[in-house]
Amino acid sequence: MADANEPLRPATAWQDALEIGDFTATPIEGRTTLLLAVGPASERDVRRVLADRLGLDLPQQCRAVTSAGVTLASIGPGKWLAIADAVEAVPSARRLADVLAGTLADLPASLVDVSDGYAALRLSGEATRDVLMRLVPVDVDRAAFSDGAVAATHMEHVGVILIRTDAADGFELLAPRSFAVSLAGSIETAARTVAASRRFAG
Amino acid sequence: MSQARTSVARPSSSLQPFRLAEGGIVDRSRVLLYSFDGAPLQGHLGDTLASALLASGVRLTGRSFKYHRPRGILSAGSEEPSALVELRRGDRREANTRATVAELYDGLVAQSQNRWPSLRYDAMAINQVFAPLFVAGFYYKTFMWPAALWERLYEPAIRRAAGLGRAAGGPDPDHYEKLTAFADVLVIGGGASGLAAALAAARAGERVILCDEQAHPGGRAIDDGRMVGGRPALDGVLETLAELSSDPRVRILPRTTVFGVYDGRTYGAVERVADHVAVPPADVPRQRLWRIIAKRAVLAAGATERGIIFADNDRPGVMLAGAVRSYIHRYGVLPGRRAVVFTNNDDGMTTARALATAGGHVVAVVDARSVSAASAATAPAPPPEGEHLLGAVVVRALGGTEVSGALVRLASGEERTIACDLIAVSGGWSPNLHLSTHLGGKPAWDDAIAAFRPGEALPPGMTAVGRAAGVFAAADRPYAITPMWQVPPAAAKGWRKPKAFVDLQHDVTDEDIQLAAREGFDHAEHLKRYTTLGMATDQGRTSALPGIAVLSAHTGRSLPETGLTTARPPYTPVSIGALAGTARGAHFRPVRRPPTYAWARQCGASFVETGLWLRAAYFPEPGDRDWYTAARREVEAVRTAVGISDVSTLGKIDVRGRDAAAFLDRIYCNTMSSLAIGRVRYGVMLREDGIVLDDGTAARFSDGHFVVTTTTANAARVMQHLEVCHQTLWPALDVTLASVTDHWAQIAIAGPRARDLLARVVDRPFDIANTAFLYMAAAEVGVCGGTPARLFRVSFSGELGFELAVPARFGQALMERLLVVGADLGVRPYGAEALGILRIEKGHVAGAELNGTTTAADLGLGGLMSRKKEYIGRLLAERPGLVAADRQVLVGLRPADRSARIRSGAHLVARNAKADAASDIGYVTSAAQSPTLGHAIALALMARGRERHGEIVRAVSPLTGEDVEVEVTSPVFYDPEGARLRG
Amino acid sequence: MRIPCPHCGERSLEEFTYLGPANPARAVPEAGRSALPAAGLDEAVTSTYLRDNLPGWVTGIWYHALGCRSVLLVERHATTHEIAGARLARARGVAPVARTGIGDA
Amino acid sequence: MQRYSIVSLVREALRGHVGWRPAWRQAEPKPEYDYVVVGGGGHGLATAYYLASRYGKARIAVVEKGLIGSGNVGRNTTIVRSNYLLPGNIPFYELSMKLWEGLEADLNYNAMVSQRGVLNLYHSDAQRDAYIRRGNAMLMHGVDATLLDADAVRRKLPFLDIDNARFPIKGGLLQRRGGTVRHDAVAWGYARAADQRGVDIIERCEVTGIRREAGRVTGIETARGFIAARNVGLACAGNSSRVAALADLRLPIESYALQAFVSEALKPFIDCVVTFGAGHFYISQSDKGGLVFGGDLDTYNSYAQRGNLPVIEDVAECGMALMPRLGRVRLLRHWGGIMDMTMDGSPIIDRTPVEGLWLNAGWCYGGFKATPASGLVFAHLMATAAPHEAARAYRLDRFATGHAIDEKGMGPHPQLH
Ligand SMILES: Cc1cc2nc3c(=O)[nH]c(=O)nc-3n(C[C@H](O)[C@H](O)[C@H](O)COP(=O)(O)OP(=O)(O)OC[C@H]3O[C@@H](n4cnc5c(N)ncnc54)[C@H](O)[C@@H]3O)c2cc1C
Ligand SMILES: NC(=O)c1ccc[n+]([C@@H]2O[C@H](COP(=O)([O-])OP(=O)(O)OC[C@H]3O[C@@H](n4cnc5c(N)ncnc54)[C@H](O)[C@@H]3O)[C@@H](O)[C@H]2O)c1
Ligand SMILES: Cc1cc2nc3c(=O)[nH]c(=O)nc-3n(C[C@H](O)[C@H](O)[C@H](O)COP(=O)(O)O)c2cc1C
Ligand SMILES: [Zn+2]
Repeated sequence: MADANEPLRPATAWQDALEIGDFTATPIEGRTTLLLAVGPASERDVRRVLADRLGLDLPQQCRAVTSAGVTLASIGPGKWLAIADAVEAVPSARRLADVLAGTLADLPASLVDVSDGYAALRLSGEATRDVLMRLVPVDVDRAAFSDGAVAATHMEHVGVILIRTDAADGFELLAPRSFAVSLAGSIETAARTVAASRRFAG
Repeated sequence: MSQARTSVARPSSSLQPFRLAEGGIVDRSRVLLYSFDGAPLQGHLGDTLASALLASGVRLTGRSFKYHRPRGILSAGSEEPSALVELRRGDRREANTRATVAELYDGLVAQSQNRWPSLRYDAMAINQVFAPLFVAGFYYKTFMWPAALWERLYEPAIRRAAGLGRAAGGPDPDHYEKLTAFADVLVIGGGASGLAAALAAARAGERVILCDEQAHPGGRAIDDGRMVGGRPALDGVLETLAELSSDPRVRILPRTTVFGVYDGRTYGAVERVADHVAVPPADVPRQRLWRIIAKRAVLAAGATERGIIFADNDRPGVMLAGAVRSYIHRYGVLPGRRAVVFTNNDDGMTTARALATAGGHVVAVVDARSVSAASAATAPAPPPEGEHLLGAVVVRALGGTEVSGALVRLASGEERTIACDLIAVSGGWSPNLHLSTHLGGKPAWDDAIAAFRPGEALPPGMTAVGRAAGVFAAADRPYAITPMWQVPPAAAKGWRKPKAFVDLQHDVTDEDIQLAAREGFDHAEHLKRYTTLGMATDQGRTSALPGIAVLSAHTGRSLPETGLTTARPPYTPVSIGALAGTARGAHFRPVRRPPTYAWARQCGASFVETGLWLRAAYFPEPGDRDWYTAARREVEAVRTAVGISDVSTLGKIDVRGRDAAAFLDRIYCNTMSSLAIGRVRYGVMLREDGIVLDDGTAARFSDGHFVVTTTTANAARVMQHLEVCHQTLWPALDVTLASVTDHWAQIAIAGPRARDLLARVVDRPFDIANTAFLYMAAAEVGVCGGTPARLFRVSFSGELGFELAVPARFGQALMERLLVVGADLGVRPYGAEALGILRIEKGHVAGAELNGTTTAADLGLGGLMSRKKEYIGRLLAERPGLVAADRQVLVGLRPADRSARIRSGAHLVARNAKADAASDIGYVTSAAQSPTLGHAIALALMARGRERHGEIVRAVSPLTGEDVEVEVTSPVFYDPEGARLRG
Repeated sequence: MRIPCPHCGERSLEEFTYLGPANPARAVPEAGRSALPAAGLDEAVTSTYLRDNLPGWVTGIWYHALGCRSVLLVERHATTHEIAGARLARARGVAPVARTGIGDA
Repeated sequence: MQRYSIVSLVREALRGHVGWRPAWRQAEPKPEYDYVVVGGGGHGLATAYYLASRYGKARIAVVEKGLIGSGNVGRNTTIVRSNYLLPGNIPFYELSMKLWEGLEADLNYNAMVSQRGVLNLYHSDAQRDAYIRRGNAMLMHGVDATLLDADAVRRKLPFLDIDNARFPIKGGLLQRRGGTVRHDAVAWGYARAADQRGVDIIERCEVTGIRREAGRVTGIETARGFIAARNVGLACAGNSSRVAALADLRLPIESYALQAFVSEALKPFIDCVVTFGAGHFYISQSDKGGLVFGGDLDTYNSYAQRGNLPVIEDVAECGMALMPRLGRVRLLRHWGGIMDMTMDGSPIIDRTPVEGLWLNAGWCYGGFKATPASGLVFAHLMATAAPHEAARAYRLDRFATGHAIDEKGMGPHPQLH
């Protein structure tokens, strides 16, 4: 009989990385994601406490800021995702949660672990914007969607979150984990189409 | 201004006798082979099918819809009503393709439509003999007797005649895609005006998208082959395109038609990515749909020429005068050698000159205008040879399958026959204003151009420029027109009077219009519907205005008063494939996979769609007879040992905040605030109208923290309900909601050995003993050495049961671990089928009972409805109809003859009643063969059902031919006391 | 149609779910009060089932389901579909009326 | 009276069709009528026709704000069927079906009633069970219904994507007597027949006010002046709330746009009406060859007779999922109509609190098939002041009493019905 106490091995949300033409999609596994919800009245206090105690910037609406290894991304009024990439998933989720919870203890703010709710994908390469045009109905032109921009939108009618991580066509896509494999197929189709269309147009 | 690139009518090859030696944007060095009706032909790169056919001297391209009259090429663009062919073959067959826009490619195959046995000898042309019967609306007046013959005889006959081309033979082998683009300015049309607008916007630093429906932008600048500032206009076009293309903020989309304007400055456009090749290369879509969101739009779509109505004006060889120029200048093809030009405006003269310069012989310019009107215009002079007949009209085109002459009536009234092979007609130009009206704008009449132009109220952000705006006059070239819509027909009446066509594709004649008006259909919209004028694939681009002109002449109401019919998208027909994009077949909708999906697939599970989810339905084993063998095995495992099932698809909502309990009290009909920490409670939510919305559980983890579960089907709806209630009704409540459905993998562990199994994975020191972890308890625990988990002691199956939730990434490993560590306990996975049987045995309601018409009381849950608080749905649940004594309520059924089956969907009638509506007392909502009880069981909704336990009634299903006696019972068939749950 | 979500900016129709008019009869109860008008059944029937449903400007309740999940009050013309603005139903301090930012519509 | 027949057609053909008279007169409003029907759609015209023909009434007018037939009767997808589920609905729609079956003879007008069959596909066991319940309800009401399995569907419509689909087709419920009717001809046929029985059809005459005295209707204000009438019947389809508001009534109705689509004409290949069960899509082929199809409504209230791209795309997606050979078929035109969606998806045919004011409303997207029965029962109601037995359930107060007729179980969310 197998050892019941052997730690469970995590499964990946996505399959392999995808590299087609000038587009790459790399799965980000094992990260910690917390949903931070803050009542309207306490937003200022929360912002101050996070800055003072943890050096974290609570970004304005539709923006993401990374500081002290943690990305905070605004995804709705009074709602942020706190994201920390980590090597050992579970302890780190606990750690981030504990730290944040401890910090915010006296404030009317709530924290929900949604680490496994979202599957994250890093998108990069010069063709990324062409691929995204086929997948999400938001303007990802640099002028409209600059470094650090966040959009809560949809892909094939599935709610997703798109973050521009750097000015040079680097994005992160967060999708509901249960849809990840299916959406990865759509992303692959779009990427193939972009590459083939570019070849065809000459 | 003079003609550019003078060509001479010297055939470039004997296979293309009408190809000019020079001129146009075709590449004569690239010979393309193609076939039409099986005949091998050749053309050049840059040709359309129409220009290639004309180059080869082919003019007869099809037969008309109703009368099967010979038809040819009228235009050179997307307005073509007549030259429709079936393009390509088999699964790629495209019916009704306009030869004038189909780009030629090597190996193209086209066939004429609507003819039998052949295009030249069409037996159906016999219809022309009966033409006097087939007038507008004739079918409304006959085929009524006897009624029984309609479906059997008349309709099949009418339907055989329906349509022109045939749909593809099988599934479309090509693919499509859709995308969304944003711009500051969308320029619709790449003629001189559109290019100028794009350039101006680009130079101002704006983001520009320019669409032109043709393969090569340039519009009339190319078609007219004019010189601008001493250089061919084409050079200017190319320079502008070069500048635009070098700007990264400009996107030029040739072969792209803007087909519709929608709210929010959203434009639909379709790009024909690979229609100009035989087969799209791998991964290249055939077409793509663009949703363009543009702050501004410039309508620069140019104008469409219309003809003049005269007898037999549909003969192949009658062509729009502007199209003649397009063939000469764009394609290097001379559409005829001996031409009569018939015009009511200056533009006809330009065509005459173009023909003459290209080496054609213009026999006569028949100018409908009076001497004074024509000379008042500073029109370009008519070509030197040939006659300029002022005040004259073409009365009739002569010839059979091709034009052989024109019958001309001179100003004097004298009629004369002029031999010719081409009649170039210009009845004036109509601005392409369609897109300006898609959001409801009305066109405005403009006397100066004798046409409608875009009106005042354009779609938000849109402006119209150039010919689309009705601006035809360049400074050096005014445009003078004296309207002439219809040539007064010769006096001849009778059975075989020649026909004068208004709508070539639908065979609508001037007389049809007059007849319709006589019958009272004298409003443009009535007329259209009665005669089908303008309802064909061209949507009346060339015929709408002449048509209402005939009507206006008949009624005496002016043209602006008569008005155009409503234009609707699409501007030109759009393939359904493009509108669908990638969504078809397995990709129709995204798939939602539970955490253990991959494992279940490996196990060979069979799956069932539940919304977008694919859930394991059952786990077959070799030798199973059918699905039921597997499901029964799984049920037995749960009832006798232990079963495990992935129930992650249930909706899970994290509810937190100081007011979480108060909030849930208002949402559920039962009370949640009294729930102790560490406990779970079953709850029912009502809609505002008092009907059950959903059921599920709420677990309390702390004062201000609940976890709510919903049914799989209603997960999104309940989440929305909670959000909306919170944000609109009680925004001040301190509550935050988070959907955690995807975060948690939840596995049900059920059966008498469930605790034994669970004990092997739950980390110490947590105590799951019956006394420590009670029925309906909840806790946060660790499993398998530290994986955080939530444990709920709940049961859907009626056995001792738990649901264990771990972060989704561990779901699969937990499933596998449970199977390994529980092997000696007889653990088995069970799927949705077994789950369904287990819950019916236990009398739990599910989707079939929560069908949006049942109250809590109907389902036996009335006791939950609190009387001490207010909650959504409480008031309206008290309406008389919802509390009536004769409502259908939940009961159980079992067959009187235990070997019989019960059909879900059967209706209930009293034992001796007839199976008719009057006796109907209810229906079966869910049925199963119970492995546990060894006979069929069912849940049903039945009038006064609670009073009828023990009664024998019949479950009748005339649809499936079943009629069985059943005994009405309590809905709980298994362990009604619930002893097993608590064990 | 594009709706200017005060949080997300202008987004296209398919991200939103329309939930009915915010007509006076369905007025948003004050914070903390119950969902139900105290007056009882008649009023509940009226507010649940009867609608003004007139052409012209209407204020509708929309849920940004495939976006930030805010519930919005959107002012829209029922005949032209022109949108004047949108604000969060749950008033957050001073609820700003978001404009489309591109002029008249 | 000018009769239509093959004989009259040949006679007219021989003399150049000069003898045809207007199908209906352009009537001028008279100062007073006994019965005024507001709305020259299918329902209004049918009501007037039956008032005159079956109930022997005279002094009847139909007032229409635009052209007759320019409303939903002229813009629907022409499907007729009586495959309903609930006892409040089935007898009514079956009455309509029977009237369709005799329509041509009744009106002397060929509206091309084509009983080519309506097939509703199912894709899951739960859907099958729901269709079995429905089919049984139909049969028990004397309505025809047949359950097909996947193989039978395949034999009937071999070009459907039966196995390969995301939601494989498992079978369907077929009503053979269902089918299509030529929409415009319904308006014209009723108009002509009503006109021949003396009904005044007054086009371009918008009703702008409803005059009342002491709780009783006395007449209507119109764009062409006041018209006195003791009985005013409202049959204004998508505009019911607006017109009822003229009498200070608020209705359990919200107006929405439903779009419809037609493809280029093709040689016939779809010989029945098919509805997809895994999305919103239904399709048939017109006698002219165009594929006529539709989907879900645009889910926001609207008075614009047009819709937007999301639904258009959704319809195309469903079409491709169901029949992947549609890829190369081209959409020719799409348009919209405004429908009054009720709070339970079922219509209202009832008296109103204003005496002499009668209401026929709430037809949602299924009122075309109802046209003859709606006309008949509304005429019955107006002529006898008592509800017709097939329409007893369609009461205005059913929401107050809790007797909603909710086929889909969606509750008071009109856009979901
Ligand atoms: C796109 C679409 C598809 C549909 N498909 C089907 C289908 O397949 N099967 C089916 O059974 N049903 C279908 N329907 C529903 C069906 O068309 C309608 O329910 C039905 O036509 C409504 O009745 P009507 O014919 O009397 O309406 P209408 O034809 O709309 O008649 C109402 C008339 O009232 C007039 N009016 C309004 N206000 C005033 C006023 N103040 N004064 C004077 N006149 C006024 C209007 O101008 C209009 O002509 C569909 C509807 C739409 C929009
Ligand atoms: N501003 C100017 O330069 C100006 C003004 C008036 C006249 N002119 C003269 O008139 C001619 C130019 O007229 P124009 O540019 O107004 O019209 P045009 O006919 O030359 O161009 C219209 C273009 O729009 C395309 N088109 C039409 N509908 C479309 C749609 N829905 N989607 C995509 N493409 C579409 C057509 O294929 C065509 O290429 C030239 O000969 C020019 O000399 C020029
Ligand atoms: C069943 C049906 C079939 C139709 N077929 C065609 C057609 O073949 N060609 C066409 O142009 N319009 C067709 N139409 C659409 C009408 O032209 C018109 O769009 C519709 O009646 C709505 O009117 P409107 O667009 O003027 O508002 C059809 C409409 C219906 C209801
Ligand atoms: Zn938003």
